[in-house]
Amino acid sequence: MIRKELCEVIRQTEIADSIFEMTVKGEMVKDIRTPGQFVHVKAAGGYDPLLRRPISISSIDRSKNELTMIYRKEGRGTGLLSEKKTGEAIDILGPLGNGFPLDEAKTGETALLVGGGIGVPPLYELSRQLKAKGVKVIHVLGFQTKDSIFYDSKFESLGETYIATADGSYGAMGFVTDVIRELKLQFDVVYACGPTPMLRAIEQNYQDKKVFLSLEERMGCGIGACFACVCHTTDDPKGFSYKKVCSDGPVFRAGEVVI
Amino acid sequence: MIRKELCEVIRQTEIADSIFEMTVKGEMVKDIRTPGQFVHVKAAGGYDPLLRRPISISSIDRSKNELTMIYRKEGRGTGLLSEKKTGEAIDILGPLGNGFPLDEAKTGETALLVGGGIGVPPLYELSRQLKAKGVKVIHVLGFQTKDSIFYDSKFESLGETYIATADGSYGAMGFVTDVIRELKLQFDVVYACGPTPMLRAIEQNYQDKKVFLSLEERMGCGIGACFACVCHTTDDPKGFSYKKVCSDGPVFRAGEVVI
Amino acid sequence: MNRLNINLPGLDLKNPIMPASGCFGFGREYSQFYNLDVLGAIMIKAATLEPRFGNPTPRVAETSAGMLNAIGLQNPGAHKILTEELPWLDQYDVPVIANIAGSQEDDYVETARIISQAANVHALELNISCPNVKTGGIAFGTIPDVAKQLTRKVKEVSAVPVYVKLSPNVSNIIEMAKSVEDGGADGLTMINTLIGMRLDLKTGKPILANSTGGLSGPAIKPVALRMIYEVSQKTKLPIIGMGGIQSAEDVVEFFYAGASAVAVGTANFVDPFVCPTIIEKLPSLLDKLGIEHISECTGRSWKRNEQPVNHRA
Amino acid sequence: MNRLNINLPGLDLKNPIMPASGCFGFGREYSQFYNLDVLGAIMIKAATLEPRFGNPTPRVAETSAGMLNAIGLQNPGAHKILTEELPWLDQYDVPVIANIAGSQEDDYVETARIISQAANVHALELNISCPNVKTGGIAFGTIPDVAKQLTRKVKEVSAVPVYVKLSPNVSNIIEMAKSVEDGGADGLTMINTLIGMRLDLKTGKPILANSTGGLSGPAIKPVALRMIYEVSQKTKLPIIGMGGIQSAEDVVEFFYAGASAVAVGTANFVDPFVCPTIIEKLPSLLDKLGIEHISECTGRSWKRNEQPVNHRA
Ligand SMILES: Cc1cc2nc3c(=O)[nH]c(=O)nc-3n(C[C@H](O)[C@H](O)[C@H](O)COP(=O)(O)OP(=O)(O)OC[C@H]3O[C@@H](n4cnc5c(N)ncnc54)[C@H](O)[C@@H]3O)c2cc1C
Ligand SMILES: Cc1cc2nc3c(=O)[nH]c(=O)nc-3n(C[C@H](O)[C@H](O)[C@H](O)COP(=O)(O)OP(=O)(O)OC[C@H]3O[C@@H](n4cnc5c(N)ncnc54)[C@H](O)[C@@H]3O)c2cc1C
Ligand SMILES: Cc1cc2nc3c(=O)[nH]c(=O)nc-3n(C[C@H](O)[C@H](O)[C@H](O)COP(=O)(O)O)c2cc1C
Ligand SMILES: Cc1cc2nc3c(=O)[nH]c(=O)nc-3n(C[C@H](O)[C@H](O)[C@H](O)COP(=O)(O)O)c2cc1C
Ligand code: FES
Ligand code: FES
Repeated sequence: MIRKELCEVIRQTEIADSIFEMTVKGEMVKDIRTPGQFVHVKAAGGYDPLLRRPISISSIDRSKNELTMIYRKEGRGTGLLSEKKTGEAIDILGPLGNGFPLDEAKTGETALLVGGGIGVPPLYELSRQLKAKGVKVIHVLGFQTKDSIFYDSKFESLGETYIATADGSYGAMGFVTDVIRELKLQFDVVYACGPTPMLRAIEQNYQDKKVFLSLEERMGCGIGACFACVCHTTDDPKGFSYKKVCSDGPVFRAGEVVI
Repeated sequence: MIRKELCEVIRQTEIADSIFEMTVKGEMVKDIRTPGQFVHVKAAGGYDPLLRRPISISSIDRSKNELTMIYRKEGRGTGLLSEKKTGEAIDILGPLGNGFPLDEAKTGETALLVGGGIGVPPLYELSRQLKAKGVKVIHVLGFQTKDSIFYDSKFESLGETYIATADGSYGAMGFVTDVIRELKLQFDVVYACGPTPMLRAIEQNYQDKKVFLSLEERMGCGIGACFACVCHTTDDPKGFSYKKVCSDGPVFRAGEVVI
Repeated sequence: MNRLNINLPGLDLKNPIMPASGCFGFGREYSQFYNLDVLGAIMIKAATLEPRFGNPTPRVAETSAGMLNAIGLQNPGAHKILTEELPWLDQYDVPVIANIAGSQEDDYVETARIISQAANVHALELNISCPNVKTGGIAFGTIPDVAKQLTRKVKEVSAVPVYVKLSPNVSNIIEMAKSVEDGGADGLTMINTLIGMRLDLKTGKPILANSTGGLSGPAIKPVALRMIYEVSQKTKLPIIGMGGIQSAEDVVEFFYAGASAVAVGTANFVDPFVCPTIIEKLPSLLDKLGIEHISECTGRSWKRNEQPVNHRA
Repeated sequence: MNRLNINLPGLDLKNPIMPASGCFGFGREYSQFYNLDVLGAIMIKAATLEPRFGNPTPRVAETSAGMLNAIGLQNPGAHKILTEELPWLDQYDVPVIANIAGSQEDDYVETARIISQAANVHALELNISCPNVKTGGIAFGTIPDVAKQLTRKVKEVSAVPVYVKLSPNVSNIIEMAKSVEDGGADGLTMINTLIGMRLDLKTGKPILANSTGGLSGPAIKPVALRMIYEVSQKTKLPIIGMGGIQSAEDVVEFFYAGASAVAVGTANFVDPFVCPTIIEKLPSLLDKLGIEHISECTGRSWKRNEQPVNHRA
């Protein structure tokens, strides 16, 4: 069930340069099914800004009905969000979409989790749940620069973690895909979230593996009604067949849709 | 000098039904010349709402650089204002306009201060300053109903105070003009602020007295640039001659402009 | 007493609130949130004769108090809508207004013929004003004679009354309205989106893949009100008003301007419950304003003041 | 190095930022806040041949992210502007663009003749698009041939280049732009306000005494950008863009769309310092975007990608 709920801000911290971690409390936590689902957040009452903002759920605490989001302060919406204080209420619609399929990684298998920048957050809850069911997790995380790195030690506590930065200021210099190749990492399943070129490269490189990709698209409704976020399906790339990132995704199996 | 300043909210209280008293601190207090001047308040950052809101200055404390406004929570702008908490900053432009001329009432003379509803606030500072210079003040204040009455005891402490309510739930029932007539009040100068019909009646009834009226008009700029708030002058009621309520007023001598 | 019911050609509405075309799909998504029976009607997404994929993404961009969209009439085609979407909607006790679009006259006519067969389609909304399709569309919406001719052709085949949806992107909205009235329209819906654009600060390129898109939301409300005010005084056709409606207050403002019913578009994305919320709040707003029945509000801005009942003789 | 200077017909601008006509009076009020020398230019309030009082009040109403005005061209008349306002402005080192309006051709021509005499008037802005006056105005702004003819007549008498201010309330903005280009215009300014309306919830009547008014502010920005984008590709005339500009980012967006300079209107009422603030912030924004000179931004949205300098041979 999708709820529209006024959620209370439990805490908010700037965990890296312009990167905020915000935890809110709400009944909708009960309805979260898979890691990689997202919420649609109204950053302010009124019409400034008008539309909601899609933000991934980065972790949940079912016992407390709490969910955590990690976002980069970008424009007006995330800017206003970053000013919210503990105790304030935020209008949130969620949970939305379909997350990463956990059952595709069997106990004892190895899952490779690849994240780029602000695509890293949903991988955290995914990693926790995979580990809990006995899947070995390896993380390869890419960031712009040293100052924008977050959650590195949290990921390390769950499994091997490799960091790359675009400017080489920390970890390997370059792309996450380079890291994976150079380290000759072995794995059974790939879960990835990040910029489209990164997702394309992963799809290209691991055609023999099970690969799941979380896409991003500008959204209107977030629930499948407005057709803002559609993509072609791979079986009919110029035709009428489509998937909606918001309600069919945001996570798709590699090869399912044209990215 | 007119300043645009981020003023700190010192305190805010709901002093009657939907009537708020808000005190802010700012350098602009230094530039306030006469009671009846106003400020132009941005109720929120961004464009919701877009325009500033004109609010009269109801009292000032020069020693602390504080000014107080009293406003009725009406629409979006005053609604947002009413949510401001101590310590928050508000973008205010002011002081604006020309207030009530104090020197028109001489020491020992009697001034009648007539206020209607949300026109009452600027009379408070006026009354204090008149009393301080030895003018006898009489107040006749009209409100919709008992629950919307405010500052009655504050006015009483400065001079005779008569209250009328439109529904008769407190004081005399009816209009302030009825009260003045029935009580056969004697005075040398009238200062009035309130709804236009009230001002018209006062102008009509006391053509032999010195009468000063504070007008209201929808405003754009508040500083005389946009020509939103003009009125005809009485000497040329259909012609091209005009006064601007924001920068020539809001206080005019009765007979100066067409109301 | 029902204070909200409204009768319009083909439409017996329990209340005058309906979601606007393209902002509610075919109802399925919103049926997760509430029972669609509460709605006055539903304006479904535009149907074209053949299926369409629409424009490349990004298809939406935000603006101050508004949004741009360039969906490009994505839809499964008239036949699928007739056989799959409309039967699903038939479980609800709510009249459907079917929005139809096309690139040329024949498409419109054929689509109208097909869609108007459905039992739950009580009216057609002739979309002559979609700004996001390369061919046709816009010319139908800006040239009075073309619009009149199209209206006439569609009227000939339609089994139900035809409302024509006017584009605001014209020099003379009254002329457009009168032309489609001459063409036999049973009502008007207005306004469709204004054409607008946003640019990406970093790339310098348009944000929308289609470059321009249709502007909707609160930003356009004053334009919608003005056009309804003008048109309602110059034609006899009932008007379903839309453009930035978010609240019961907005609804009354549209009625004052001259609307007889209203549609809510963009606001559904902001609050999926906006339609039922407005319907729920209308009666108490009418109380506050001293109005018995919402129909009294229509055209109040330009109707001469009638004597209040208690002042008569 | 000056990264903001722009040369346009008649206008040698130290920067491309100027207050829009009607939103800055004749400069006196804003001179309380800052030295007007910092401005690229000043577009003064519309001049008509005879003095005008304008419309009854209320003359403004607020809308979502916008405002409506129906000032009705209040001004002291061309002669007084020439003898009282322009000499006062002459103390500043800033070119004046004089906005001229009228009810009929002769008025425009005579006003143009008078005002263009002033030494500090470097260009005229032909206001063929004011929605708030009963006669003339609007027809000049919506009928291409009428606009062309008027432009030609004004050009004949004007001592300085003539920019024509386009109305957005038209079906085909490109056609209007081309007509005034044919008529000899030296440049375009766009856009004037959209026609809009608000109703009072309690009375049911229009808030503006004039019923309708001109919509300005951030709400109309996407419409302005779209029109500038379209027109800049189809005429050779430089465009001074306006409509909802509030920030340095907005300015760059207008340049990307196709503007060569911009004017700021409504935002002056929100923040009297908005023009100097934008001028101050532009250089660091250009730095952030990797742009040397603001003129490089003009039309970037539609110009074919040029090779970056360091990639050449
Ligand atoms: C499914 C999904 C999950 C996401 N999860 C996260 C997350 O966990 N953390 C995070 O920091 N960001 C995430 N994003 C991106 C996030 O939605 C944008 O950064 C945010 O909307 C920017 O809003 P703004 O007001 O700050 O920026 P502005 O640029 O002012 O936004 C203007 C408009 O563009 C849209 N927009 C801008 N950037 C994006 C974008 N990258 N994707 C989609 N819409 C965009 C906004 O929603 C808004 O409608 C996610 C996006 C999607 C689609
Ligand atoms: C010189 C002057 C002094 C004033 N002093 C006070 C005061 O001390 N206390 C007080 O409560 N009110 C005062 N008012 C009225 C006050 O400005 C309005 O109540 C306020 O603007 C309403 O804003 P809103 O957003 O709550 O209402 P909305 O109705 O949402 O406002 C919409 C628009 O209409 C304008 N508007 C609405 N009502 C008025 C009005 N009565 N006068 C002018 N513009 C209006 C708003 O400024 C805004 O632009 C004064 C008005 C003027 C002109
Ligand atoms: C995403 C989106 C899709 C739309 N699709 C259609 C459509 O298919 N047919 C149509 O006639 N109007 C369409 N419209 C226009 C709306 O029906 C409505 O006329 C317009 O959005 C103004 O109303 P609003 O401001 O309440 O959204 C669409 C609008 C939006 C925002
Ligand atoms: C109060 C007001 C008065 C205006 N007067 C004029 C005018 O006299 N002549 C004119 O050409 N435009 C006039 N305009 C239009 C502006 O110059 C400008 O084109 C429009 O407001 C869009 O810009 P903005 O959104 O930055 O305000 C006026 C606008 C406002 C808000
Ligand atoms: S965002 Fe509306 S369909 Fe996906
Ligand atoms: S409010 Fe602009 S001139 Fe008075």
